[in-house]
Amino acid sequence: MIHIKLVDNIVLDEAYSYLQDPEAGGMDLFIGSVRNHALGKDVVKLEFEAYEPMAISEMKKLAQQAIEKWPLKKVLIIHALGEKQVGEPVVVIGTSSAHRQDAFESCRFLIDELKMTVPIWKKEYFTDQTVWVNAHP
Amino acid sequence: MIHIKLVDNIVLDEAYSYLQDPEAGGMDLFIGSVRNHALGKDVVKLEFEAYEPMAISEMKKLAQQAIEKWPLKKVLIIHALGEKQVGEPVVVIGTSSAHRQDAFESCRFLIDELKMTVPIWKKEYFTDQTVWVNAHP
Amino acid sequence: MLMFSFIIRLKKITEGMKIQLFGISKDIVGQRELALPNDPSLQTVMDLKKWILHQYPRMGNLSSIGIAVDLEYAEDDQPIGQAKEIALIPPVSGG
Amino acid sequence: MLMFSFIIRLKKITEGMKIQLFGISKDIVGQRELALPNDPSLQTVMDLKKWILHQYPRMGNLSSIGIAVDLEYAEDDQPIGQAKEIALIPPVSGG
Repeated sequence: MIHIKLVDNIVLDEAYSYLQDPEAGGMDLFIGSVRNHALGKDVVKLEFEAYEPMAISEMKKLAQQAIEKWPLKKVLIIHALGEKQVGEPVVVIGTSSAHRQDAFESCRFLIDELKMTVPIWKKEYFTDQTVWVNAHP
Repeated sequence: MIHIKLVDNIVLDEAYSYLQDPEAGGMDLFIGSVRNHALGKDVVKLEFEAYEPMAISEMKKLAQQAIEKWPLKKVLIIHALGEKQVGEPVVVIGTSSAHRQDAFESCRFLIDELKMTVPIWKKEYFTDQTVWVNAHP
Repeated sequence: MLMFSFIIRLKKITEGMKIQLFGISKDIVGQRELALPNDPSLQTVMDLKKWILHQYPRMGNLSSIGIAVDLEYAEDDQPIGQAKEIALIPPVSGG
Repeated sequence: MLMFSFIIRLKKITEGMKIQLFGISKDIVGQRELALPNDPSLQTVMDLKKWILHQYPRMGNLSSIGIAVDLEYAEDDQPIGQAKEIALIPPVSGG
């Protein structure tokens, strides 16, 4: 009931197919994508890098925590690595459950936690420089 | 920035394509699908019927309310009509915004309100009878 | 003048106004539409609800009955004489 | 016994243990891995952090520096002598 993956390209239909469960009436999907600006400047592209075995391990821990806190049917976390253009999806978090409140709350929990703990790094390419996001205070 | 539709079949990629916005860093999608049981019995299939012009008008009102309450880039509400099998998506609600909290909150608001006010009716087919959901106390 | 506008309104109601039916209300009546009678006592949404309940007592078993006038939920005291389109809204269950 | 285990641990550290680098820390060091020196004072995660900051003062400008030992975030007082895999974790920014 847990599906965790690091991929080159995110395929949304795969997420729906996995989360679909005959006993689940609702699923919530959060999809993060590349924005066209940051720090008030135009973003040309992004690049993601992960400490892969630890990222998978941390994402599994989060999924496990979500399953302990909410009665979920399925949990999915897929993060893309490598170069991403503006508009491309970079992360998909999905949960399905009998009651939609549980899907909403757990999905939000997972993306909030992922951003704080999972060892993945994002580099923003501007026209004049590159920045590792969050690196400096 | 509002996309409202009643359709025979829901296509998820269409929802993602519409919600994607270069200024939005996150989108939240709620997908409701046909469960395999209700009232403790097996559901064979569902059928949805709408008072179509009023359903469209009510969904537009909800989308407008969401846009007034949260800083959203895009709002999408697609509901399927006709016969649906277990596992098929019947409704997709999606919102995109610069900040993910706004996407989560508005998406949840929209599905909660849709279930209360939009004139769409669901008939559950069990092996031994059919039931219009919510019709009786 | 008052008499005149009253006649106009009656005329509108009698001019073949039909109530659209959906979901369980369609099943109870056995058809998709319900023709309104030429009855001058049918002035408001509440009058209409009472008439429907009288004609089809099984409607009384529903959790609620709403009336939409021209695609908007209508209050009980709303007049129906100027309506272009009226629908009976049984409890909704979309999503 | 104490002396013996001490020697074993030192031996492990000197046996070519490398710290894996990611994101900005990889850029600061200029390579993907950092070899640990044969230095008996490097006993804990905190010792390691101090050594890294001393070698690469620019690491001190980061919002935070974490150390992962065997794929788990490690506390400052955790010994590193038995580690199979050590990584330096600069502030994460996934999602």
